[in-house]
Amino acid sequence: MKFRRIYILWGLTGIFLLGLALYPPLVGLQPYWILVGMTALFYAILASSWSLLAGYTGQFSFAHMAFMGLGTYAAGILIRDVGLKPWQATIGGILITGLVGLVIGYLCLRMRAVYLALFTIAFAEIFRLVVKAEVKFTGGPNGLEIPPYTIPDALQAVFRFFIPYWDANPYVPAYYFMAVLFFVSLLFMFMLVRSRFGIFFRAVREDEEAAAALGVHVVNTRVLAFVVSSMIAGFAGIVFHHFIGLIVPDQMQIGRMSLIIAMAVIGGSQNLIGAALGAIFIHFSLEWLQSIPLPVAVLQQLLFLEDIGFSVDLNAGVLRTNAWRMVGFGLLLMLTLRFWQNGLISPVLDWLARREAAETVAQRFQAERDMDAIDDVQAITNPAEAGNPSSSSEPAS
Amino acid sequence: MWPIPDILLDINFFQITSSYIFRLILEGLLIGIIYSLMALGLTLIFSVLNIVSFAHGEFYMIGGYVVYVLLTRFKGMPGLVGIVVAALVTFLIGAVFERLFLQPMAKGKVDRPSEYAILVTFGLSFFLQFVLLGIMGPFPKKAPRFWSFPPIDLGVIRTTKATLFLGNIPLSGGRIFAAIIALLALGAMLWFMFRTWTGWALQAVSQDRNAAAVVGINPLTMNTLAFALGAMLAGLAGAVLVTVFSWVPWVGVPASAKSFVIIVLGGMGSIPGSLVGGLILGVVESLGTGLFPDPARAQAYRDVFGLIIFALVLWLKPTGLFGREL
Amino acid sequence: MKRWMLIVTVLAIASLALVACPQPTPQVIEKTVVVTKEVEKVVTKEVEKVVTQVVTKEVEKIITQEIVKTVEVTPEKGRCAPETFAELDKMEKPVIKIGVPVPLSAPGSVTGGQAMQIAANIAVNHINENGGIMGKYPIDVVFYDTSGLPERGRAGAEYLITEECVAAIAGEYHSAAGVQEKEIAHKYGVLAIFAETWNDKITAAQYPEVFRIAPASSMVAQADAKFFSDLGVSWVAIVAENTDYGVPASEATKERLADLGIESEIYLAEQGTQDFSALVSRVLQDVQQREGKKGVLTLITGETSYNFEQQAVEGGLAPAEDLIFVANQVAANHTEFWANVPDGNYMTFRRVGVVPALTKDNPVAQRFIEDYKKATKDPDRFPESYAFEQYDALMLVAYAIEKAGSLKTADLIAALEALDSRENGYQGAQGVYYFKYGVSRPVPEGEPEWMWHQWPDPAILFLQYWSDGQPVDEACVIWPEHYQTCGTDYVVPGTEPPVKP
Amino acid sequence: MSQRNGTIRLEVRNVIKNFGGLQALKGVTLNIEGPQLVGLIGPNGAGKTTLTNIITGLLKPSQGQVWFNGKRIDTLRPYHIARLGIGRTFQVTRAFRRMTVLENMLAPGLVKHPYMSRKELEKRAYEIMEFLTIDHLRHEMGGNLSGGQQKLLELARLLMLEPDLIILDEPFAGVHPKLQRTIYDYIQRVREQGKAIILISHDMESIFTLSERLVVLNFGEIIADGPPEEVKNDPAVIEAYLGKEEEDEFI
Repeated sequence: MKFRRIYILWGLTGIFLLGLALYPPLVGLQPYWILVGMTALFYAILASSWSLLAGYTGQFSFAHMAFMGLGTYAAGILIRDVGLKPWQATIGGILITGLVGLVIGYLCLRMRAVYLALFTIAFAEIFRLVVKAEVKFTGGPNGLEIPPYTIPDALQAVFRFFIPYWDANPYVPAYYFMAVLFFVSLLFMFMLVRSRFGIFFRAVREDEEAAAALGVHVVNTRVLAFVVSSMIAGFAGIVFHHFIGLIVPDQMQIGRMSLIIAMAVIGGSQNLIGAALGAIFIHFSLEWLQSIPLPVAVLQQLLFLEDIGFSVDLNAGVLRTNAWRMVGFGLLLMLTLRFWQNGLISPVLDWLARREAAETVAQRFQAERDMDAIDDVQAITNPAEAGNPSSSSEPAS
Repeated sequence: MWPIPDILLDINFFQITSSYIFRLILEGLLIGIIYSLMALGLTLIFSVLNIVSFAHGEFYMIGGYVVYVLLTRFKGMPGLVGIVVAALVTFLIGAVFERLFLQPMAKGKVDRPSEYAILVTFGLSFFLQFVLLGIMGPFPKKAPRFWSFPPIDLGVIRTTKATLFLGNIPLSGGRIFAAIIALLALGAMLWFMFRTWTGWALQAVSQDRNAAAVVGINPLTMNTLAFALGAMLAGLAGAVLVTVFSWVPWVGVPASAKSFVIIVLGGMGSIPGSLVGGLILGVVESLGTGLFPDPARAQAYRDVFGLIIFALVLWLKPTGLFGREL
Repeated sequence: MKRWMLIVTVLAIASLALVACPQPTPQVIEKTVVVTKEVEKVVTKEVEKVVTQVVTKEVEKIITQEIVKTVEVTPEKGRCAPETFAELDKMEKPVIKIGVPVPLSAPGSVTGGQAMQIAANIAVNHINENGGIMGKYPIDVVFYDTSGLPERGRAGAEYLITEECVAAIAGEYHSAAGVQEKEIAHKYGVLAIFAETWNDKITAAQYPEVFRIAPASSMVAQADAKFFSDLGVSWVAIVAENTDYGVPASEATKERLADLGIESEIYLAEQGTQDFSALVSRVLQDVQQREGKKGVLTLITGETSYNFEQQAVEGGLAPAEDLIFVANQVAANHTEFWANVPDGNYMTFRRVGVVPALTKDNPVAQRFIEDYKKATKDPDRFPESYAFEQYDALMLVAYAIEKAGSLKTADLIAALEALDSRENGYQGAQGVYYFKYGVSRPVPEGEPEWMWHQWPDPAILFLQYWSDGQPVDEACVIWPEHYQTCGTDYVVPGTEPPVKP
Repeated sequence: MSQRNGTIRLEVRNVIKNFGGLQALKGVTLNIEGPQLVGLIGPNGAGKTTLTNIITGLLKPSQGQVWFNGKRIDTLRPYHIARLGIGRTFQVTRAFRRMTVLENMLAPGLVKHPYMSRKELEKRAYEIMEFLTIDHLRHEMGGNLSGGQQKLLELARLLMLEPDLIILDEPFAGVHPKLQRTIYDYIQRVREQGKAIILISHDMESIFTLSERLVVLNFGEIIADGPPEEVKNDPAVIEAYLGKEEEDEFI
């Protein structure tokens, strides 16, 4: 059997999933790193669902974090004021997010990319400011408490049986919950983009009028993408904050949103998995880069960096990067945009996943040469009908 | 004809001018002029390059920091020098960024230019914010004032160091100064746009790139010029406001949001639109805050008033007040 | 394509949500957990741990009450700090690590975080200059950037305790993060001294590990209300920032003002607001409609408050004869204040924490102030209250370890609780620290819950400038009466106080 | 390919379109019934593309109505009209640039047959691609194709929609002659399937040979309508159009 690159991809996927499952024991069940892993997965869901919206349908929404917050606030308020159970509120919150997504999606229909970006920024800011101002209803800047999920004892026992370190610390269940959510939502989005809607999404992204002329329901397609991605963001937000216990409006700042966008863009916003991996990679590197361990001798040479905002910690032997780690990250974002528009991770995935690798531009030229050869034959047999071969490579204007 | 309602006959003009509403409107107009200056830059960029710069607020922020650094490093430096330097610095940064990151777009080296433009300017804003956070630190900075009123007392008009009292209405000195500078800059800009060859060239490019290229205007140069000028106007607004407000690396975020509101309200790419839009936004914010029923939330909703107008205009009349057909 | 696959996924998600949490949850978030076996176990454990002379009935009742309030019942495994000095000696580098969670990036107050970082480093130098605790164990602080976000606070405390193996936590600026950190500290049984978190909840939870040397917000609100009441103000405009600090503080103040028969109105502003002109007009309008003496209270922190104060002065709100304008305590930064607020004379401001005049006889404070000015390279910068508190929090931890001669949390708590009155207190830079109530002396009925492990004496002073460009050292302390430095309360605009300090 | 049974009937009733002060169409009435190939010609700016856009719903007429198979369509959205059976190509090719050729083909295919198995659809797509000689490019991105290949792709995509009426806007413009042959074949084949075609072209030779009926549009009005030979000799047409042909070629 012929070896194909896609096998590497499958292998890597397997390793990744295994790593995801074994992550808690791999990091020694350290609650901190499990929490970091869980947060990374949360961002991964957000980044990939944003890429569903921006990368697949070309709708640049800056309100993704706002939808995340909307779902969480809705769930929190349903629990507090309506008295729903957390799981009921989860479903309620997702539905409310979907409903608002539907309305916003319809409002934004006719808007081109830039207008949509501006409109969603406005929506996100209005929502955040209103949440912040309506202290009585939303808890204002103090945030809203979201009570944790309770897992029934029977189910606990089952998990305890299958996962030996289930009880090691309270973040392990939360981590697994998030990992399952990550996997399920990614699978769902993956199947969505492999379905006919995925093709419609991209057709609409490429050319709305042409897609409409081919019978693609542009309105429904765009709104569908908007609603689905908002609902996934809401779902992720609700589950995550059920474990964290509190949501504050500052989570929905445009600055947090730009982090999600940067994650998706660096990973590759036209590829769900690329965006998700980008988010995981960046979240971990931001944690790691907080302090870089260096030999003291080197650190003593770097003391001048303190003047521009680094802190050199000679006792601990680390260089704390403070704001500068974000600068590097911003630079990476801009360079990625300029030179690798498909992101850094998704081209690798595309390369691995390419079904019939031989069919590339090179083959196209080969095909054209073949055609020219046919032409030549015909030119001999029927000179009047054949075209001029020299013009064959010129594209039409 | 309709009979004149009694209420109109009862108008006491002195009462009006010293009334609460009038004061709010006056304050709104004063700050609106500065908003206009910022929005004019964004309009210029949009009309020539056909992109919205999401990094506009960061040029505003840098303009302020330049003045702050100059005035604190060199004590006794005239404030106007600081403002000129700030304008030059932001002009240069704008030009360099345009050359490096936006020109490939104009040359067609980038797929999907509209998406690229959104993301790359957004990336620039992200980048500049953190660079300035690294260099200047997160502590809010406030530049020393370089402007005090001479003591005047003419009855109707009197001054203290920082305030001009117009009848009963106190007007902030810093703002009056900022508004004067903004008006001068606006005038200079309009003169430049409508009375010089380069200005005509910019307008030509904004109306038809190809036609402009045919008559010997280099659209790429005009792109750079427009972006740099736009950045400079934002920098100028920052430079005049740094003495009024306090400066942090993310000070540009609400400022750029306001510019978005204005250019959409006035119509994307319309110069009169950005002027009128700025004034309208200033007044709406002022009146909204002053008249919102619940005082506890009035100021908290200040930015919301503008944003709601913004959302409504985008939704109902995306061409804005003076916009050209899309 | 395969629609059934989509349907299966949707069902899977739905069933996941259904299966995972079908148990009814208590509707009330207040934790009224029924005492179970496990809890009882802890009761005994707690009693063993705490060194008490007499275990009275009352103590037992309180402990039970405390347990009922907590959710986590057993201290989790995961804490990795050495428990004894013997363990410490075995380590390659015998260093006692102390965790300092502070906000160092937005949305947290980076201003506060960085000042606290500087203060913490000074404290480390002071403790380590003679070899460290007990002369041979230097301390090392580990900072963690919490961004002021609860989730980061939680992660930070987890990280510090389980990864960095800190023996204690001292710091935090934001209550939102602090409220989470206290949970984690309690979970692992690690001593936590909170420096600048005012939220009542922090000590009201009555965790044995949690101490606070900042005022509780209720204490500050009380002082504000008393101040206005003593000056005969009949109506107060409370201008508060819309944050976890401003909102509860403004509401608490309004309540306490109402108790004293003073009407008030709250005006909230987004933190980082630049333009207050319309709000100033509005306040002025409301002020002009009222008779008698009025007050304006600024509950906005940092530079944003300068913006408000500058614009209030420019907008003609202050100075006025019948209006007492209380600025934020950053007004104590006198050079900046006068640069930013021209015509700002007759402005009063509240200062939580000491003023230069009150530190003159305190060598600890003098030394700290000097080093702080050096570290910030700003000879005019008097340390902010949170810098003082951060410094003292670390010094207190060091003191507790030294006094207890142990690294066990229970011993540290006992050592701190031994500071039971001002006479027995610990002399810090800010004042004499002591804790009236705690595990050994439960909070009696009638006292607020948050008095648990709470330093009762943070100085809450009101000062007033009276002339242009005045240094803060020359400003009069006008309230409370026993601290007055000019022998007068409010200095009426246009006059000078009878006695200059 | 399914053969169409029943009638095809497009009626454009007195359509007027104003752009600001400019009147692009001044009351155009046009009936197309049954399978036939109608050539639509006219000098630049005559309103051909405007008319096309109105029929396919991209523009709304200022006045007048469009009916298709007994249904009024000028009020409908473009996707709806496409689903009723009117397909079109664009003057400037509009392939989906970041989708593979196969995916380009699947988009209309999935519109027409949402629940058909992917395999079956791909089979159909391959057939069409093979006929249009682009099957070897099926996994190539649309944007990587040459101009002519993109034209073919557009035509192929159109067939996947299985429309009854096809509007071809300048299918020959800028296409390599050997590809033109393919397009000829395509048109012939579509005609054999019993579909109606509106062919807009500047290529006089091909339009005269292909069309059964020729409609000439000038300044927003139909100035001639009939068999090609008749129209060719119509003095008004010669005056308005053919007389200036050389200039047009120039542009």
